[in-house]
Amino acid sequence: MPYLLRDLKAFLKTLIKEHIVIAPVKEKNHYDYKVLESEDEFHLDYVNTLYPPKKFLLPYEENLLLFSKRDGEFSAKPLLNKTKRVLFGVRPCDVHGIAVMDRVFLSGNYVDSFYESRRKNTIIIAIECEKAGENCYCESFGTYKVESGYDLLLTPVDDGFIVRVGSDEGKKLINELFEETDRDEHKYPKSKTFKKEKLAKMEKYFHDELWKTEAEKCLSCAACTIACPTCTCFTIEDEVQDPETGYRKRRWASCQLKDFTEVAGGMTFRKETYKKLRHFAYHKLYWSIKQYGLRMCIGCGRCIDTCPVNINIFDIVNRLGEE
Amino acid sequence: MKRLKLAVFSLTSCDGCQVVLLQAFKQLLQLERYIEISHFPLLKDKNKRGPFDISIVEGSVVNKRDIKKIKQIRKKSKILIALGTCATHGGVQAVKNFMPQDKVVHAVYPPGFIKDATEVSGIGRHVKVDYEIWGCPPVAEDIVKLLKKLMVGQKPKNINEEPVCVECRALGHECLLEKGILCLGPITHKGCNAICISAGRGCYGCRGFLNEGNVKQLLKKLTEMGYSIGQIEDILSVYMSNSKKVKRVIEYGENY
Amino acid sequence: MGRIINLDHIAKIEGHAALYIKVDKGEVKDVKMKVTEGARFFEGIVLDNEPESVPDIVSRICGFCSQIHQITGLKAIERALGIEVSDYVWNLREIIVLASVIQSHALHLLFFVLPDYFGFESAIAMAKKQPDYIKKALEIKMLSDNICRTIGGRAIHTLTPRVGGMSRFPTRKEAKHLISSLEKARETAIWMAELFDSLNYPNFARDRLYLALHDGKSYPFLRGNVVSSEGQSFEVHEYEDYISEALVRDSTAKKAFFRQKPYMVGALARLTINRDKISKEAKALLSQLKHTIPSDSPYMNNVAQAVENVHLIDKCIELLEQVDGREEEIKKPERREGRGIAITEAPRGVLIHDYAINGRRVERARIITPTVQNLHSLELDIKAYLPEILHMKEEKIKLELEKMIRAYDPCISCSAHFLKLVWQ
Amino acid sequence: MNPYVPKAVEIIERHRETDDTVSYKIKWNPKHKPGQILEASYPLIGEAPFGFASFSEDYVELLIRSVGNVTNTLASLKKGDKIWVRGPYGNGFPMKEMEGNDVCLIAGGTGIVPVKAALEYIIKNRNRYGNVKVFFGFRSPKQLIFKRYFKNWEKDVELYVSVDRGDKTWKGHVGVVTTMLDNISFEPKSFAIICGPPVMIKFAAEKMLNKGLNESRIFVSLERLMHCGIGKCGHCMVRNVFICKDGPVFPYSIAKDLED
Ligand SMILES: Cc1cc2nc3c(=O)[nH]c(=O)nc-3n(C[C@H](O)[C@H](O)[C@H](O)COP(=O)(O)OP(=O)(O)OC[C@H]3O[C@@H](n4cnc5c(N)ncnc54)[C@H](O)[C@@H]3O)c2cc1C
Ligand code: SF4
Ligand code: SF4
Ligand code: SF4
Repeated sequence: MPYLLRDLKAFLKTLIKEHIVIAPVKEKNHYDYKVLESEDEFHLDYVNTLYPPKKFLLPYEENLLLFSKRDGEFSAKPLLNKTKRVLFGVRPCDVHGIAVMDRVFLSGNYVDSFYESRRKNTIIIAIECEKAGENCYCESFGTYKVESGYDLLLTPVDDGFIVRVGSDEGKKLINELFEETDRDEHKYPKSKTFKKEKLAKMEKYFHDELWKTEAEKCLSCAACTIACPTCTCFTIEDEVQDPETGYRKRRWASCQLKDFTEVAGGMTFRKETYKKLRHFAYHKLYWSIKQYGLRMCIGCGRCIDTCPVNINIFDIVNRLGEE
Repeated sequence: MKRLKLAVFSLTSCDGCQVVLLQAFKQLLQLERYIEISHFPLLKDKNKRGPFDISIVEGSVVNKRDIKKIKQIRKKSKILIALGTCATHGGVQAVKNFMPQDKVVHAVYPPGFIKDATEVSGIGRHVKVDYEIWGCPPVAEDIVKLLKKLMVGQKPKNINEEPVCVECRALGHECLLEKGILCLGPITHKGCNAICISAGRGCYGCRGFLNEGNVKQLLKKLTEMGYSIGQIEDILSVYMSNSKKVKRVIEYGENY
Repeated sequence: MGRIINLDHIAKIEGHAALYIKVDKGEVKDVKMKVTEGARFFEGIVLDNEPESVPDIVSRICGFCSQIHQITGLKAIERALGIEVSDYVWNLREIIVLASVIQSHALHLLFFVLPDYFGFESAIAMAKKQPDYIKKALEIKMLSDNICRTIGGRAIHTLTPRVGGMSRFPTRKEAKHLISSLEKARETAIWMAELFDSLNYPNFARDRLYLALHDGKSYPFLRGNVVSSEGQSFEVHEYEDYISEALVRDSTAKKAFFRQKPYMVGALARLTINRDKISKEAKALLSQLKHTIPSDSPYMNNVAQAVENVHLIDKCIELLEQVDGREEEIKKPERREGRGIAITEAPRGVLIHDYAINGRRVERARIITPTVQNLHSLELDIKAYLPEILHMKEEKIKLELEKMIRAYDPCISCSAHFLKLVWQ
Repeated sequence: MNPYVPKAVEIIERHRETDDTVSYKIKWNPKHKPGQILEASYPLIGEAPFGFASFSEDYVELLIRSVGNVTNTLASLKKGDKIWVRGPYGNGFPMKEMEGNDVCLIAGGTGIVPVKAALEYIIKNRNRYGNVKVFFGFRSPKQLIFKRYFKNWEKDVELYVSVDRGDKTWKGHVGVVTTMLDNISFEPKSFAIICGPPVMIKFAAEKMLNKGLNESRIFVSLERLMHCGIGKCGHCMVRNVFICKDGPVFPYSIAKDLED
């Protein structure tokens, strides 16, 4: 049974009292996820944030293991982050983005304990969009709509928000500010779409010249992979405190950068820019279906928004085979 | 564990890198048990002559005396670290390479006064360098981190061989290029934590040219944004005049 | 029998310098302070550049006082381009400069000077026996780093001061934070002043001329006219009529004269000329010290630096109190040609930047640094002092000469150092 | 179980194999298959992927070639020291599928690592396999790895060893490893395992195809830069496969199309 929440501010206030709440906050010209100090910092007027909330589940740099020597022997202690947090105001596409991260880190034979620990301690409160952004492609993949992956889902309506509960954790947050309702409204704004037939046949266009011509523009700045909510590659490295202690840590890596596939003698498997760009596009849109049974792209358009030279993989895919 | 002998040398520079070493003074003292500072003229009267396990060299090569000196240092050092953009790329003074020599010199000294000046370059032009720490000035933590790694026998890779954009984006900044502000982030080594962008201005390349950098496209982007080739050249030449790709831009301008 | 005292490299100063002394039959024949630093041609490399990038380039003249070079360059360029920035912007720039002076003094005094007087070979050696001194020096250094970082974006070679304004403005919260750490540092600064007052300095004095900025209202670093201790004064644009430079053979630095006379600049000169303008606390402190200023002893520069720091902390707090978090647009130049001269006080004394700009280009540049101005006076002091110490052992002479050189806090930018005395 | 936490195990034997390689026998007995990989590390230095160089229930053998940071330190350990391991990872060779058939094993240089594991498996279960031919190629007689085992292996399988460049002491075949294949015929139903540098894999595989082997019966083991070993870090991804997780062993039918 859904609820009606009339006073969002009041709800945020109670949340902030008890949790670390992370929500989109206005910077000069854009929104970014930040820890809220007061409910007044939150305004519902964002289409989406420039960068996704992924850094709260997979930080840019993270210590994994602590090595310390005692009696001449090292021991390795995993450093799990168990801080309870609320991600507030997450857009439906980003809920899908987190679902992709879950698939990468939590499925298969091995569960990534560090991600798992952060994820388990994160409550997700999603809010549906009233309008789509200029580069939103959620229509293509239906990611404007979420059915799971949230603890609470809010739909903005004239007199407040229709709230749906997605988990027991979410249920616990329901308090006297919520009143039961049987209204079942959703907000699903229209956005751009891919050409479905191109997407389905991407394999055929692997050698299309378009990859080369488009990649000429690429600055190899990695902005696209950093802005992508489903780019989760990382590099592991050991850092030294002193000869007896140190950390094994990981840091974001990007397939757009040179050292991603570089091995002995300076040999780089994926050296050419067009191969890197192509790898990004195919991984997000095509190969991931075989890997995880889903498309890694959630259509948020961030790679387009952030690319300083306006490379647009959606547009490229739409144009494949046409020149 | 054997204590490593550390030396700090300076060629021609502003000495800012040594100021950075002073920022790390506390951490260096904490490493006393493992690393002995045996040569550091800025701080010490009694400086050993070597050999050294690790030598940190800051400053660029500007004359024959510097060349001789860096060769001597290399001979007596097991590991040689080039510290700061002067030592890695030549620093701001390398702009001189791209100007009529007479004009530059005579702006300061009368003809014939300076005799042994050579092309300005980083030390890597003359000797093999084991590690480079970029930055004008470099970041104190980078030095300490590297020393700690070397101390336990790591042969670390340089993790900063990536563009400034990586850190800039990870910090959540909006790209300045989108706002029409000139920024050399895409072709500059990261590691500064994008402090210029955090300080509200574009990167001016003080950490040196990133070899993978696509100068040609950045140039195109900047001209589309309304900057003239001359303006872009000016800013490129300050820190990047010693890299081949940028040299071509400076030499050929629009016809690049 | 003549002998040559040859200090090939002088350690614990900022830069490469050597000292050559010729003595004949107990008489000092020649004293030459030689700068062996490689030439970097700053006045040449800024030529043909965009005026806007000049401050960032000249900042690299010196890593110890990058801030003042940058801001002096900025001021001169803004003058040339007809840009007037607000007082608020100037306040922020001044905070950066003052913080850098505090740091420069603290480092010089505790890292370079104090080991000499405590009989340590270096600050590293001293840190082991007297960790407290080094801790306090680092405290002050960190404070100054923090101020430059918060207001300037980076501790050295600051980023926010741009031609026409500042690229980022500090928030009120940031300012408050800095004020509280400055309040805490005042005590350390007073302790330092008392410490340097308590040292036994060599008994040497020589009549000298001091030069510093003076505006009659404040203890100026960024504005005012240049005034001498003998009462002459000139305005910024007249500097060429009063100050002249000469080249020194085998040296990449030049020597300066004030109307044919050697002179001294720096903390001691500033305090001599503006001592009635220092903060209340600093005044009270100064009146309690056993050493007095004005003084004809170059060693008093050490004491003057320490006293200045107390004043500078107070002044920084005063300026930071005015930070309200406002932001201003960067101003565009009114014109694209002109000449701009700026005279400021660097940590080591009077600094002159002078540019002529035409269109997008710098056409002519001239920079006169404090060390260049002090060099002549230093040589004269050595010449006068040497006969008094010639009877001493080599090691001792060496140390005494170095103490004197360090009192001047010369900033040269140098390299390998070992002190060598050659007797003939 | 946190998959990133390594386990310290003791080095019980150390052999210097060549100038730049050493081999260790370590006290570790995880259930594993030939062709699988592991991550070995040293605290404060770093971690790197290696192949299982043995097939035994009592110990694991490792071969380490010093090329950089991790491998330099690992190669400098002594008997009795600890080495940090986690795994096994990856798929390994389809040893069961090959049963009842002739097998041809081809390795170049350090590619011998997984091949040796497969060979030891076969010898342990010798009666389940037909004719087994083994081809090893090394750059020079000084570069021979695991030489001390050769005599024993010859008792059970046909072993051919060649060097690219011989010297006075060398009496065997000279030439790249694939040249040894020329005059030998293979049952078309045979299986082949190929390990080595990318070029060598390509040539050897083509030769075996020419000899009539089916491309789905030729197995190659691939190497890529990898960090986690468990399909999370992304470095070793080529097309839709992770070399660490879906490989490192691939039938040539798939491997040949793994274009970046
Ligand atoms: C599936 C697999 C199995 C392997 N099995 C063995 C083995 O049994 N024995 C053995 O000695 N080596 C093996 N390797 C190679 C070994 O992992 C690398 O030599 C090692 O990672 C280098 O790490 P390093 O820190 O010593 O080198 P670094 O200091 O990181 O780098 C030195 C050079 O080696 C390159 N390099 C880094 N990682 C690799 C890599 N994975 N492969 C190739 N070059 C790399 C670097 O790019 C650099 O040029 C295997 C690699 C893979 C992927
Ligand atoms: S953001 Fe654009 S320029 Fe940067 S790497 Fe991605 S596609 Fe290339
Ligand atoms: S171009 Fe500059 S502003 Fe844009 S992402 Fe790169 S570093 Fe940041
Ligand atoms: S952003 Fe660029 S100029 Fe600024 S500090 Fe970093 S590398 Fe230097």
